Amino acid sequence: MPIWGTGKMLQVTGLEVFYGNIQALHGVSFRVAAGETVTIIGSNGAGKSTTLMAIAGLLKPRKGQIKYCGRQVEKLSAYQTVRLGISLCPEGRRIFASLSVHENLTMGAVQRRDRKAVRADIDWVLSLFPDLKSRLEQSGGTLSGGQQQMLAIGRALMSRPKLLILDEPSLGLAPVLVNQIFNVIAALKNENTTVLLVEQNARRALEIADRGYVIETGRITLEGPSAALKNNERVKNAYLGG
Amino acid sequence: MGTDFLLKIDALSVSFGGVKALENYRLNLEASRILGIIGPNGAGKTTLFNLITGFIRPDTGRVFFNGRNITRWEPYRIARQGITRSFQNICLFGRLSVLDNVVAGCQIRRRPSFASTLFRTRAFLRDEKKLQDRARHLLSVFGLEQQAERRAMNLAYGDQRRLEIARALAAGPRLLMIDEPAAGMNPKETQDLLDLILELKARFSLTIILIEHNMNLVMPLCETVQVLNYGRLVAEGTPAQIQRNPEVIDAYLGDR
Amino acid sequence: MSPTAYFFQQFLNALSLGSIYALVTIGLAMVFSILRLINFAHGDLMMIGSYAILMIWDAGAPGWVAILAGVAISGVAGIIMERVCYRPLRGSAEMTTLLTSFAVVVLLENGAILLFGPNTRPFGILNFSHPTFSIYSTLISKIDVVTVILTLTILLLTALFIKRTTMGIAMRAVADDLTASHLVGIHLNRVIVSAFFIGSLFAGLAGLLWSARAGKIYPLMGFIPVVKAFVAAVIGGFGSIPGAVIGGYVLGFAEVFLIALLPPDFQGYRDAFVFVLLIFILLIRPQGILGAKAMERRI
Amino acid sequence: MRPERRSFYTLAAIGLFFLGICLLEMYGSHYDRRVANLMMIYVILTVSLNLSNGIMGISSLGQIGFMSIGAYVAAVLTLPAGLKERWLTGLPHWLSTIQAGLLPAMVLAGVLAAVVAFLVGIVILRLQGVFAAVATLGFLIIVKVIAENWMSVTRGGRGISALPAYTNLWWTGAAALVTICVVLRIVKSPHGRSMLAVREHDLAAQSIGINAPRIRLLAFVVSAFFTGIAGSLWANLIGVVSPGSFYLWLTLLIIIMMVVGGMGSVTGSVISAAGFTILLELLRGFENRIAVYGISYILFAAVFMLVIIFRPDGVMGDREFSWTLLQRAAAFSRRKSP
Repeated sequence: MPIWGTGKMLQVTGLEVFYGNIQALHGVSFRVAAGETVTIIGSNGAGKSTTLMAIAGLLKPRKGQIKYCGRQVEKLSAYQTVRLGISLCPEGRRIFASLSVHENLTMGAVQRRDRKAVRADIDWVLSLFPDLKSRLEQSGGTLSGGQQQMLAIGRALMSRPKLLILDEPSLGLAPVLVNQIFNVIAALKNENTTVLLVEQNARRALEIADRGYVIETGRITLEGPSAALKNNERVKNAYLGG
Repeated sequence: MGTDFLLKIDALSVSFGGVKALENYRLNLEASRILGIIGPNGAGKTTLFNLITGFIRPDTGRVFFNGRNITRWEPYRIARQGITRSFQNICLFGRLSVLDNVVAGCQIRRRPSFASTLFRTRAFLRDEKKLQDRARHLLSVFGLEQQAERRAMNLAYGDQRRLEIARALAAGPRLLMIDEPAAGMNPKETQDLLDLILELKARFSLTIILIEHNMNLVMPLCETVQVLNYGRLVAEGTPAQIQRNPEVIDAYLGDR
Repeated sequence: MSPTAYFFQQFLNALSLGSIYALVTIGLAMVFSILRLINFAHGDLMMIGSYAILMIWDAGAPGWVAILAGVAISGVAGIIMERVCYRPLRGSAEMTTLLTSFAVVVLLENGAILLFGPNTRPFGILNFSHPTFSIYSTLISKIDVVTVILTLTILLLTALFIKRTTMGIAMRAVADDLTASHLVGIHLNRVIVSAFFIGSLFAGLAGLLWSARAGKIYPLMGFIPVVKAFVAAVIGGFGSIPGAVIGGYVLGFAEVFLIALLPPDFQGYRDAFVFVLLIFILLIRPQGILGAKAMERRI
Repeated sequence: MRPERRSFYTLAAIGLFFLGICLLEMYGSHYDRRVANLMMIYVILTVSLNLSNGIMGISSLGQIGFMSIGAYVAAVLTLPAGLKERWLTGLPHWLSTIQAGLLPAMVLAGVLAAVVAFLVGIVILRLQGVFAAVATLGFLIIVKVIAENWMSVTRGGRGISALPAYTNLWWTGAAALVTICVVLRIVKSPHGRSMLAVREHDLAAQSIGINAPRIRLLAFVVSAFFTGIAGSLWANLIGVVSPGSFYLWLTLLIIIMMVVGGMGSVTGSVISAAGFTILLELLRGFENRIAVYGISYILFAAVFMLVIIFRPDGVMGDREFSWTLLQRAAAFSRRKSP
């Protein structure tokens, strides 16, 4: 059920991003409605992470618009987009390796002043990821890959985002852990969190998402409900060839 | 022991901070073959390239090239032995001209003495001319001759990728290692790249190892394909075998 | 004097010198860990603080007012330095900012020469250096005791700040991973300004102690301490704040005992030995202390 | 433009250059000649610094240490024998009884600086970026500490004075020309190409067979050689060497000249060094008139910071001046103003 009147939480239009002289995105457009889970799939170098970083305010697009909850955010910096409720859990986890698990989670809530609620949210995150509970004082760098990924998602949740963006959460994880991560995403979905998910693991991503987009060489080439994309031959080809 | 292999790798392993990036990898590669290496992100493919070319030292294992043990050699010595590579994240000499990028590769064979550089001997000038000619010839093979005087960093993305291969080829390798050449290319560019690699192989009698995600490139090119996952070799076979292998499908599309 | 007393005296001397190095090094390391900037001008904040204290004292203010105001001025000078000299260069190459900091050194030191003249001035505030007292026939100078106690208190407070406060944790987070810090919503400029401010306060304080120890100040007084603080930072592992403290004390002890052990003819070479030590340490870890990590990221 | 034409212009320019030297030596005042000599010395320093820091990309802050070595070598060699026996008691007998001329002093100064650079470089060049910068700064401080303390050879803080004024424009002009020519030839050769490649991306350079540590050492040693020669010319121009002369201010001054001229551009360094010498002299005159000293330092540091913020590539970037460029610029300006 949409919380926001328009039903459009995020609307990206004609996004163009350059690295130096190299154009990474050639006019990417898509939308995410409140309460929806949307996935963007595509191969390496197609521009998935670039899109997400532009939304989060890490990259400034040269052209195009990013509308979030009715306001333009493409010129904002990352700390401002976090304040508005966008939280990106980046590719490769990027947890703070020398900080403890507890400190990592505290940093996720760095902008919040409601200390009591923050403490309650730490408990909530730990209930989502029970593995982390016994490791609160351990430094992030000593965690296993799976635990690090959970910590990264937990940290992203600590800002109480309205829009949670996950970049390759299953990257480099053993199948058991991939299951665990996707279960958590499913749980968040049931709690009506809006999720934008970027994945290489296309099958799993399409299973959990409501809708999906396929991105190729900086352009959205296909879009539709997950079920339709899942059986689409072109999606299959994009990954395993003809 | 059959020593006809151009590249022979035994039990190669390396770990970073407790994580095994590559474990017990082995390979016997004959000359004039194209080997494809596929696998999801973080599977250890680029680590393998870095190990073979000397940028990372292995914990255990040995690498033989042309019958010679090159394990733990400095990268520049391995290059002089005849293994050159391209990089996943383009690593050109950005502020140098396109031509100079390739000439820098060409000059691996004849390195003039410092004295001849200072006194501009006749031999120096002749060699310098040869280098330039060879580099321009290579650029024309890659269709980059129009861009010769531009700075490498100002090239379009696809051209930068090809220039990297041209530079690696300029150093006259017997074994060329290409890391994700088609990343970020559209289908048309990918098709052109495929033709180019086939032409290079025939023209320069190369042996090629290719890391690539794009199956449209791997399947028609490679005679053998290896699949890495979590730093381990999980499958090896012809492209057709690999394509049918359920484990491989799972590794790519995710398990069911 | 008995050998024990002599040893004890040297020990206290080393502890005191090490304390000053530790104070300077913390500021250097804080800024480096966040911005990858080696701020050579950090030493000039010592000079600014000392001159400010002396001027205010000369104007007739009581000693403690002069000290507080002088240290505060040094802190503010650090903030101004960041805003004017380093913020416009945010995102430039490490070498660019390093060269800039070198230019800032020349700017500030020559500005000080212009304002205060090139000559040495006596720094007699509170007359710290002279009064000594004796315990079990060991002569102890008051400045050493004050230095050690003051520094240890500050180090304790700093440790609490770094460990417990949100700003302290945020500093470590930024040092760890800049991109991730952006993503969790850390306001980078606030962190940078805080680091400069705290580091500069410490530099001002170190300036006070250094000048009181030497009994004199001069415009170029900050340069050698800051380069030595760099050595201390390298010893401790660059960018690490506990490392900075350890490095400061190691260097203090190394220097004092080098003087004690060297024959008189060679004592002038003390600083040369210190920098040979630096190069030697860097050599053992060829890419610098941070090397291994950087290598993995590059390919 | 045809190649023969270009070399004709170059030869003509060199001819003009020596004609200028000839005129200055014959008719110039003492002050004019001194400024011109300093200009040549700064050109040598800046161009050789550009070889190591700009072209090769070594972050060295210690090059002036090699100048110091060169200056002291020249001082020890050229000091009159009587003074040597009185002041420099630590010298071996054969050395304290001779007085060398400028040419052997220059060559030995360069060679010794290069030898030291070789030994120091083996150690320091394994470091990268800011670590190399601080290690080389450490080297500079070590050289200064030794010069201050090795009384029996350097006369400590008092310095060695009464050196014969051998240096004249013929020497400095020729040395500057040789330096420029050698560095340009290195740049346009496989050696130079390797240097640039290593600077741009040392791993990629190694992947095509370039021995990066070796080429870095070569650049460092050649740079030190010419810097040492500049030191010897300086010693016999000023007549005094003392530890404080070769330290931070000179280091920064040469860095400013290099950065403003453009890191990687040899001709940029030449133009910039020449311009800054004149600027420095004008400012010094101004300072003398108002009797406030140190303004030039502050102004230079400020200029440097402005350049680094607003034009970080300097005036020339990494391009080189050439006659073709001049021709094009002339054509352009003619078109603009009919």
